[in-house]
Amino acid sequence: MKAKVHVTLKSGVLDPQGKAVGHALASLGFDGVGDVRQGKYIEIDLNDTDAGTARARVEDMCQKLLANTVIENYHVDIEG
Amino acid sequence: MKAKVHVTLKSGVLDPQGKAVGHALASLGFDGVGDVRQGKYIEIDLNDTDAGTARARVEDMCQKLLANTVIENYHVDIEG
Amino acid sequence: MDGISPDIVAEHGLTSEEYDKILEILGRAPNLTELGVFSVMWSEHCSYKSSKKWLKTLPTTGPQVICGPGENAGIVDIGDGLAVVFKMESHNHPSFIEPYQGAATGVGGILRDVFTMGARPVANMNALRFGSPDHPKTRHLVSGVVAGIGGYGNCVGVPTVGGECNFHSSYDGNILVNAMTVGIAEKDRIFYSAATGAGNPVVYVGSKTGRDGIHGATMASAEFNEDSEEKRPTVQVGDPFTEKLLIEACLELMATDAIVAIQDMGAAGLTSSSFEMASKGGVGVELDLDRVPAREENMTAYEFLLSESQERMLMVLRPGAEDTARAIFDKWELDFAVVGHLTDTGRMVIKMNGDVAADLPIDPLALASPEYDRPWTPSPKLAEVTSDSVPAPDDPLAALETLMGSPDLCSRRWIWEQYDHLVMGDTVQRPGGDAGVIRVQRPNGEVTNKGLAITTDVTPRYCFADPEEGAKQAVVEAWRNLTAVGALPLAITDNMNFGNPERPQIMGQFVGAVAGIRAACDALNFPVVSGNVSLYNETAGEAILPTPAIGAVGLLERFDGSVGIALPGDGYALVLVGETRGHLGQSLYLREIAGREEGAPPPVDLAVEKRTGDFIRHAIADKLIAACHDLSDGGLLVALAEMALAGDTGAVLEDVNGKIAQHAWLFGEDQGRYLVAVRDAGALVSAAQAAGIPAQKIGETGGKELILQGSSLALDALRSAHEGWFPGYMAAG
Amino acid sequence: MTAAIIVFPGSNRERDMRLALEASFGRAPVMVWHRETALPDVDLIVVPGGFSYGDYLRSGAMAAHSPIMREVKARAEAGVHVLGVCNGFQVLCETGLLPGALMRNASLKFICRDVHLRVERADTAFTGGYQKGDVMRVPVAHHDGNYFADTATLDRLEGEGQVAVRYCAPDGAITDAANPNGSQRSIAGVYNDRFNVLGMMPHPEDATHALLGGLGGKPLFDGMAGALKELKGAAA
Ligand SMILES: Nc1ncnc2c1ncn2[C@@H]1O[C@H](COP(=O)(O)OP(=O)(O)O)[C@@H](O)[C@H]1O
Ligand SMILES: [Mg+2]
Repeated sequence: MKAKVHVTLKSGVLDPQGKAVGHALASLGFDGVGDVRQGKYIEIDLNDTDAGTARARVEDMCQKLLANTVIENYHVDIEG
Repeated sequence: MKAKVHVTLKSGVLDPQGKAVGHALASLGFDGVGDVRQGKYIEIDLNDTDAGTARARVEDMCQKLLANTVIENYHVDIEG
Repeated sequence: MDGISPDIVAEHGLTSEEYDKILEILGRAPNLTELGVFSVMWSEHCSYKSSKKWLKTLPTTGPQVICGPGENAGIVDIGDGLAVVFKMESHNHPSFIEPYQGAATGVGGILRDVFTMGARPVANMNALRFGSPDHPKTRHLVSGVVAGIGGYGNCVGVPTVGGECNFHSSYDGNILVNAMTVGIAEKDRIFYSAATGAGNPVVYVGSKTGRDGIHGATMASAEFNEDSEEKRPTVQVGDPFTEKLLIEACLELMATDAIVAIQDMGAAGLTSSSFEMASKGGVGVELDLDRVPAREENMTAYEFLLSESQERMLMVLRPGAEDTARAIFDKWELDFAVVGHLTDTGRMVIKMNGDVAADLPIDPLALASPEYDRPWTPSPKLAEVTSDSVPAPDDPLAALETLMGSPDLCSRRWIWEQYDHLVMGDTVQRPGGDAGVIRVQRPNGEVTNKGLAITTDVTPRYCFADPEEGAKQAVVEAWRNLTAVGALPLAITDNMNFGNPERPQIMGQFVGAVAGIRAACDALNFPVVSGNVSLYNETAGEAILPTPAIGAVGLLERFDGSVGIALPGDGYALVLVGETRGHLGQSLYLREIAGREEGAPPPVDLAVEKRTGDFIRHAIADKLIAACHDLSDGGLLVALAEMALAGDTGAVLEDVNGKIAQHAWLFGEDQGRYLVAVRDAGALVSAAQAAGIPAQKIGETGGKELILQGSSLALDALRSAHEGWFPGYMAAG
Repeated sequence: MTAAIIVFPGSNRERDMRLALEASFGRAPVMVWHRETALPDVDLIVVPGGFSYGDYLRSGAMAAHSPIMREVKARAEAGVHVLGVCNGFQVLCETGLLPGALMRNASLKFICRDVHLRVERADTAFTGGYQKGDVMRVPVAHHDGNYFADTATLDRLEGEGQVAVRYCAPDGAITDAANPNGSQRSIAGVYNDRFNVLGMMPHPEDATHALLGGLGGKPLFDGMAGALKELKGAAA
């Protein structure tokens, strides 16, 4: 199975990368661009066979390592 | 509208980040973890009203700024 | 046997004559894998086929030299059982295609060249040339290259202590990224690449092999054209953390007696490293590709042999040392595999899936590579520009302000603040002066009292105007920069960046530059111990300015004996040492203020350089000098301004130019000069006179302004011009 | 007194730290490899700068889960003094020994240069070599030094006096221009609530020699040596 994990900054946490991207887009002449937020996208191949177990394991991975829950949220999708 | 952009490394391109995450998960005791690939996830608020135009603009942004097309692929979803 | 068509031969960058030679060597047609091996081994990058003839004429020996060109890096004795190991290398083409990764992997590659020899890397340098600031790609390239160099060097924990950076439209389509690493080794624990001992195991360590940069070596030797975007190979991605592990693991293994020979896998990866090791040791090799750690599935022999995956090394071990070595690489969590053994056949036999994938004689491939005597035409000499043909400025201080805020003279702080220049804790002089200075530590981390000074220099506009004089100037400027901090110059590494050598004018530039380097090195006892050649730096027939970048290293017996450029405070006398004639041809004043790029560059008098530099070095050692700066781009007034800003101390200049027109006096770029701040001007001037060296007091330090005949320029205004350009330019994108 | 320095495979300022500690403590610290699971009996544990495990995911994230950090955490909870510098600060935050997180610099660029720090209190075991309000000049060298915590946490840190050092102008004034990375409230270093753990982004260890970066960081090491000796004496 494959897990797709999105790690994004909590709202209220300043996002220097997103801000810089927004600024760069504006200076490239793209108008009408509002807020830009940048996060991480992680794909993990798993040899689990049960989607429920896989999800629980990946959420555990997020808690322990993939996200810093002081500043970040995560979202897990399990496929396949 | 909102654009959600995934930027991922092309296959075959070394992914030191994914490699390191995979290694760390293994040493945290998560077994059965195969390949791990890490990419970027970017959310952009747009004041476009037409999904087609929005998509075209965001693809242009990917080409020009968000993705390094020498080593990365991108995927755009438009919402709202 | 695969059919090898003329098209396939051409795609591999081989001429039909070269292919005929392959048929002759093998006595049969090569298969595709073998053809691939020939193509990288005989590429310009690996074989130096156009440059060999000329490089052989460089002086490479001296009492201080332990190992000259031909190994991974040059080695020079610095006493007390220690040696300094250094080299500079280009990563021009990859950096143009993908600036971050291209520059990062350039740093990774040169680090490996140095620690391969048993040295701990202790300093990095970088010499960069970009296109015109107005070119649409320049900003993106600057930003990516600088981030890439920093990203790699900062993570491995080697300080980047200096470098150089120029802008010129000739680099619009071909930027130059030259990286240099300096390392320290115990003199009796140096490692070489010659493989010996039939039966000895061949071991692969580091990262796994993927399909990275296949044909990178041949690409580095091919001119760019319209469709190079299409032919893009897989770009190599650097992994500095793995490199850091590799450094530590290799140094740990080198403390044992396990290693017979070691070589990094650089351009042309496994192929060139194994051929070089075998050829140097006069042995044969048998490799089993099934044992090579692979990152991707279904890789072919061709791909394994030509891959340029980074952070890999090849070693020959003593029989029975495999377990010791494996334990160390396990500790550092790196791949380790015995992939073959040495033989006495003189052949390289490559096996895969039980078949022979390639069977090639080693010496004919490695040694009988083509050597060309390419036709060349000498570069025409240009006329002198006389100072009366160059308009004087209305206000010299306003002209100074303009110059100090111009792209080629402004502060490079924006660059070097992105580099960790302090890690290791030994940085004595940070970027911003004439040379970076570090305290020498032994490879085991122990502190010593010695210091090393490091610089990179070349003035491409001089080299374009006169390759021989320009290359001479590059060497003497490097020598002067080391001298100006009080160091004894030891040796150089050269990175020859030129256009297409198949054009006689370009080849003429190369030949001229080699002659200039030779003359300067001979006169200064300043041998070439390593180097690198990058040719075909052309896009659509437009060549770069000839750019023979010189990296140089000097020794301070005591690191606390170095001086910097910063004016130390009020009440010092300023003494100009060396003769001023007011040479304005090819000067920055001429280009930036008068808008002309013309004339002969300033001539170099090697005997005068030597005499003047030796005098300065002794005066520094005798504590006569409190601050010192050599005069180069921009001449006297620019040097003074740089010293004033560095020390936040102003100065009053006296009206002492005599017969020389004022603008030529202030902005001329005559060589062989130093500006020094001293307590006792009389003592220094008379010592200089006794040594037959012109020296005169030209002013005094004090205040927060530069004052010249009643007009003045506040340091704050000067500082904002000087510091403002780079960040302003980068932010404007 | 004895100090231990935790060494990760990607640590790169452990030697700088060793030299600084050796000079002030009069003896060499113990270097402890990240795979160890036990620590010797020491008075100070230092987590040095570098890129612990490459830090590709998030600075300090993986190091926080290393076997040795479990032990460091236990010691800290038992009252042993712990100093984390740069990557060490990041690791301590990820471990939960210190509040907050270190985000990418506002400029998005790595930054290496001297900064000035205002010492917010001089009555801890770390800062006895300074007076409250003193300004020290020391370098920073980091990509992720932008200190973040939510407003409530920041208010609490200020209220409890847990802000250790702030970026300031040479005269001690707190200004945006003096802040190299955009950190909240110019914070450069914080204590835990027991004041036995200090994390800071700047590198005092690279400012302990007159000719190698100056002496701005020297009082920190001398002060720690003095305070830890006293504590040890009192305990004995
Ligand atoms: N790419 C760079 N990386 C690091 N330092 C640089 C770079 N470019 C220039 N510098 C530093 O800026 C200072 C001025 O450079 P330069 O004008 O070339 O010096 P000089 O004229 O003495 O050779 C030097 O200290 C040099 O090391
Ligand atoms: Mg100079």
